[in-house]
Amino acid sequence: MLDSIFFYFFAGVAVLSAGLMVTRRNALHSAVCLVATLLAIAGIFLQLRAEFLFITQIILYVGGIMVLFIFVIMLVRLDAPIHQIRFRLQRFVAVLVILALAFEGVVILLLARKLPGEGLLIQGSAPADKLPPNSEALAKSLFSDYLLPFEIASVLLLVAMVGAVVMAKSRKRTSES
Amino acid sequence: MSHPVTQALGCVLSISPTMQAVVAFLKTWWVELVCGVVIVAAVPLVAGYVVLVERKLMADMQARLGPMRVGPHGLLQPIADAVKLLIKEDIIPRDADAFIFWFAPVISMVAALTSMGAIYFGPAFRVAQDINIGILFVIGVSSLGFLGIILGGWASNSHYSIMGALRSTAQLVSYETAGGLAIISALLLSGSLKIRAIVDAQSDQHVWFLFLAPVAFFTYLVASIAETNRAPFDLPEAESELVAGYMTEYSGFRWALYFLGEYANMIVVASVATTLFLGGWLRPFSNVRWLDIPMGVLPALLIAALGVYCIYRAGKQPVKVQLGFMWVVALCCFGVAVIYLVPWLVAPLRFAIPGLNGAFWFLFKVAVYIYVFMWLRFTLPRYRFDQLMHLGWYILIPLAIVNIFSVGIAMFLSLELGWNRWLAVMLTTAFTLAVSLLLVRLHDKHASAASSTSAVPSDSYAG
Amino acid sequence: MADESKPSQESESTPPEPKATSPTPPPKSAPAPAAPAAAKPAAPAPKAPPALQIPVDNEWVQRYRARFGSAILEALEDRKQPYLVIDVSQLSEIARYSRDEEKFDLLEDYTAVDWPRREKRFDLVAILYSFPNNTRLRLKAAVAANERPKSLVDIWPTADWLEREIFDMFGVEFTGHPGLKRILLPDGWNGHPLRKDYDILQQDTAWVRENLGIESGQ
Amino acid sequence: MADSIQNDASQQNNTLLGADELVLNMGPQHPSTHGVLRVKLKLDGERVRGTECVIGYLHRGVEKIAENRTYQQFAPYVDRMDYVAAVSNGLGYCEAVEKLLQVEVPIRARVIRTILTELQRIASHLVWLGTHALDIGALTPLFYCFREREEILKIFEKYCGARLTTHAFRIGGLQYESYDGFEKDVERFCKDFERRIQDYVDLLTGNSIWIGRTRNVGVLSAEDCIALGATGPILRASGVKWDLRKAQPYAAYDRYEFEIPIGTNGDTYDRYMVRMEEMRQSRRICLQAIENIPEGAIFGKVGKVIKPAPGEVYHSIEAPKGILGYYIVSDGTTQPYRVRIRPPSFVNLQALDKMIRGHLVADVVAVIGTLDIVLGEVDR
Repeated sequence: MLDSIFFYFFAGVAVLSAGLMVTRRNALHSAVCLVATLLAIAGIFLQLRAEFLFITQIILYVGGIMVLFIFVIMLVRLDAPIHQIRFRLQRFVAVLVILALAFEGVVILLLARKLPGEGLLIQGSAPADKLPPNSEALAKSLFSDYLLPFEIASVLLLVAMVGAVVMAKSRKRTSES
Repeated sequence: MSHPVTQALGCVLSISPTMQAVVAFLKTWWVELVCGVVIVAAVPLVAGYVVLVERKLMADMQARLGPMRVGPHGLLQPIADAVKLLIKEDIIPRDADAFIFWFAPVISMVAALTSMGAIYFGPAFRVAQDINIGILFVIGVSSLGFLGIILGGWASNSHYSIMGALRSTAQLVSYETAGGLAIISALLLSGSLKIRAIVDAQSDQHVWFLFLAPVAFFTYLVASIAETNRAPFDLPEAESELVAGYMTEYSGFRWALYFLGEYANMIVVASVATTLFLGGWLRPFSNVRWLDIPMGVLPALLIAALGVYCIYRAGKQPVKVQLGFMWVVALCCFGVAVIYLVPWLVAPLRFAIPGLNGAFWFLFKVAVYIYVFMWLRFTLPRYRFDQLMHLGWYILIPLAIVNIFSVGIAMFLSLELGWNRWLAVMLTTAFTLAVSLLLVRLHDKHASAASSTSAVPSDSYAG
Repeated sequence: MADESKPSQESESTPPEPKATSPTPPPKSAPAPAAPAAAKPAAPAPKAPPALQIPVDNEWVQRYRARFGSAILEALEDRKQPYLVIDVSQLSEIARYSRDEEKFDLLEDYTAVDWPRREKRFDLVAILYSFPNNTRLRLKAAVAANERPKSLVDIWPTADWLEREIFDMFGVEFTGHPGLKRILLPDGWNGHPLRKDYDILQQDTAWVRENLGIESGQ
Repeated sequence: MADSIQNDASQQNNTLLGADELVLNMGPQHPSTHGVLRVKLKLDGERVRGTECVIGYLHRGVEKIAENRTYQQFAPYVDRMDYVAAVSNGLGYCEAVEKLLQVEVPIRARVIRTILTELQRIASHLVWLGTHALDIGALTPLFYCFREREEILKIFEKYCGARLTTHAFRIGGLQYESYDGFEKDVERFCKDFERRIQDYVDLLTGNSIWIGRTRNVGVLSAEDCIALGATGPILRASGVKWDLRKAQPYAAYDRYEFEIPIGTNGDTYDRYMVRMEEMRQSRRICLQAIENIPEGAIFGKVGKVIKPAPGEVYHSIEAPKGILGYYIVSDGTTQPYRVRIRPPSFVNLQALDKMIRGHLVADVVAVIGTLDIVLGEVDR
């Protein structure tokens, strides 16, 4: 009951703010809406007793990536892009995407009715104390079963980081010379 | 203590199923609710008085008196300030983004308050139960406060505000990293993210992590000053350059929200540092058994001593009102001291002793930590922005990373190879410091003349 | 320049009496050849007992004369402080020479004095200081209201604001100045306050009314 | 000036970064422009690409007032220019008029003038130090500095009844004899001050943040200084050992020994060190002077009506901020025909642009602080 309320609250916020994010003219408003979406999704994670994912979502996406997004948005001039967007194909693509999404939604709704239980109403999840502490579980599987993918991902990130540094450096040098 | 009260309540109210549900809810959550309400209600007040204490301390160090007008020794100043801020005209600049402008301070304040939810202000005084990401929750949520700063700065539609906001963003990204890396050292030592587990680990290992990872503590100290925008890292609101940074266009209650958020944040970072490095609510020498009784009574005695001092000072007050007020303060102190002493005398209340004393020690350490913040603010000039960035990226972050390895090695040496723990810690710390010196040297060599920070951080914080 | 003709001219133009009598130490007349004629009418006026302005003719004055000839109208000393009265058309050259050859490396001050009854109503006064010699020299050049003297900014950058102030206060316009606009008074101000015909109570009331919203304009 | 070249360079930068130049309007109401200075900063990010000073907000037309007052009446007005060094202003004006009158001031008056002026120099430097440190973010020195300055102001108050705009001197000498215990007060202050100055040194001189914020900031070479007319401590910090008190001694400076401190780099840190040392030297002069204040008259042969012979005179002194010059033209009446004041702040302020081009916004306040301007003097 309480869980359902929380879920629909978070899900509603997520969907609403995602919609707002797409429709806002002002890039910074979009960013704020995106933050709201991400926070709401973090809330859903928490509700699923995935505390670690919850906090990762907050620290990385909201605290890190969105801050950088906003940083960039603040640095570029906001009024310019509005007039520059004259992309004819865009509407066409948008219609296609909406159609696809709507189709998917219908399918999910139909399937949900066929599923046992209350359909879209979430069943009560297991109480927190009965679940294993998931940050430990996550760490264990990450560093044992998925060690190789983890390392590959970290190397990839390192490469990206070095690349970014190199690009920034070289541009600085040309601008100084 | 909880059961008789709630049960009685339950008997009265268990009429309808809805009531029963409510009662069940309250039964499980009443501690959280009460503590939450207390925190939300108390933080503004505490923050106000932290400001007063800061002003008084600053005045003392600067050979003046500080606020003296409102109430005896300015003790009612925070209330006067609050009233002034509340009734002040709320100005929203023309061309400002009204909604974000309105909303941004709330983010700051809410983030700071929410992050307090996971903090243990003592073994018993906490909001959230021991969630297994406790310390991450505190750090992550408190960092959301920066969204408020950035958005507020942007929405003000003023150059000063936006520059303050940009600075704070850059500062946040740099010093969150350093702070986070510093915390990892302590987490390695404790082996858990749970706050209670971290404190228990310090109790089990018979040492505060401050002594096992001094470099990490230092790094966290610097990073936490930067994260809370305190001098010498108060560049986002450097009044001599950017007027008030992101707060330039704010006034009245919204400004107060930012201000409260900032001071609440100070309490948060101080609590985190206390939990991680200073043994949380453990008293000094918590494992020396024979000190149990003397150290147990010490808080009560200290508070009583404060009361005695108030009485002593009361005789020197020039005005009668102030004399009376000092007596009231003294009586309050005695009252608190009595509350602390009663459990010792009444056997059935013994169980409250650890909670009371724990809260005392925790808050005491937090106060000391905040005092260090203030002390630095009164003493040091402000960094320049590029110097701040250099300090963060070239010195603190490498230092924190190296320190993680050092702490890991020290743990390995002492746990796996059976070395003496102190030897291992000393060796690895020396290693870390050597690396950091090398870093500073390298950095100084590379830094161009104009933007060179000759700042060796360990030097600048010596005094 | 024709060096020979100058000494004779200077001997004519430097009798001390005419200077002391009038309120203005510099000669009444700006163009050099007309100096004696113009100076005479002022002379009969009140007789000042001691002549504080004495002509000087020492080494450096001779150097200046040798170099600039007729442009050096007078070389005087007032209360032991020497000054040269020069032709404004040569101001820039003389200034450059003073800086480079005579080592007057500091333009200590640059200002003007208004003599409304004179034909060339403004005196430009440049006060030079020499660090190597520890001496001061004043250059004075009379300039008419419609004349546009050459700016000294390219010789001493410090002349920038000083010239702007002269322009602001006296309305003397300099040619070659990088941004000659008012400095102390607002840009739209009307009038030049340090001119003698600008009364002390006078104000640009229209400006005040318009920009400060003060009805009386005071 | 070499600005055009730098402008070109900055414009190239801008095209790379995409017209991102921001014009930041600093002042006239800004906490650290020391009054009503307004600086328009052209910024590229936080880097300063150009500046334009807008001044005149405090213009009172002092020079015009002078032409409408008698010589004596005008004397109090000069106190209102550099109001943190009113005594120095007064000294310059009185000596200029005395020169115009060609009167000799008795030695006793000159010595007392010297003492008061040197105390004023210390006071002025203290205000500078406090505000400069405050601009750079050090809160505490301000209060220490004002504590010491208070002692000086008390001496002024005891001497002439005024603290800030003192009008301490009269044309021809002094109006007041030094009060009983004057020497003792000055001596006590000087003895104390040695210790007090150590407080500032402890707080700032060795502080690595302070050094980082001031060293290599706002560098001005000796040539630049002279070309831009910057004088006083700014010139000395650039390594020019020149002080009007030594070069052309006035008042009673030829009687006392003191050093001219100089710097090497001409940066903000050097200027800081030079001014600190100047305070010590001023203290030294005061100590020497009070040891033996000659007896005698304190007023020279100046009549009640001052009517200088026609002519003109220029007199300049080493004010705390640089050369303070008075160019006075007399037409033989009781009112000056023209008084031109050469304000050190005004001329020094011109160096601002040169000093902060390419630096960061934070350095702007450091440089404005190190210029030690007083807007009352800039705008007059």
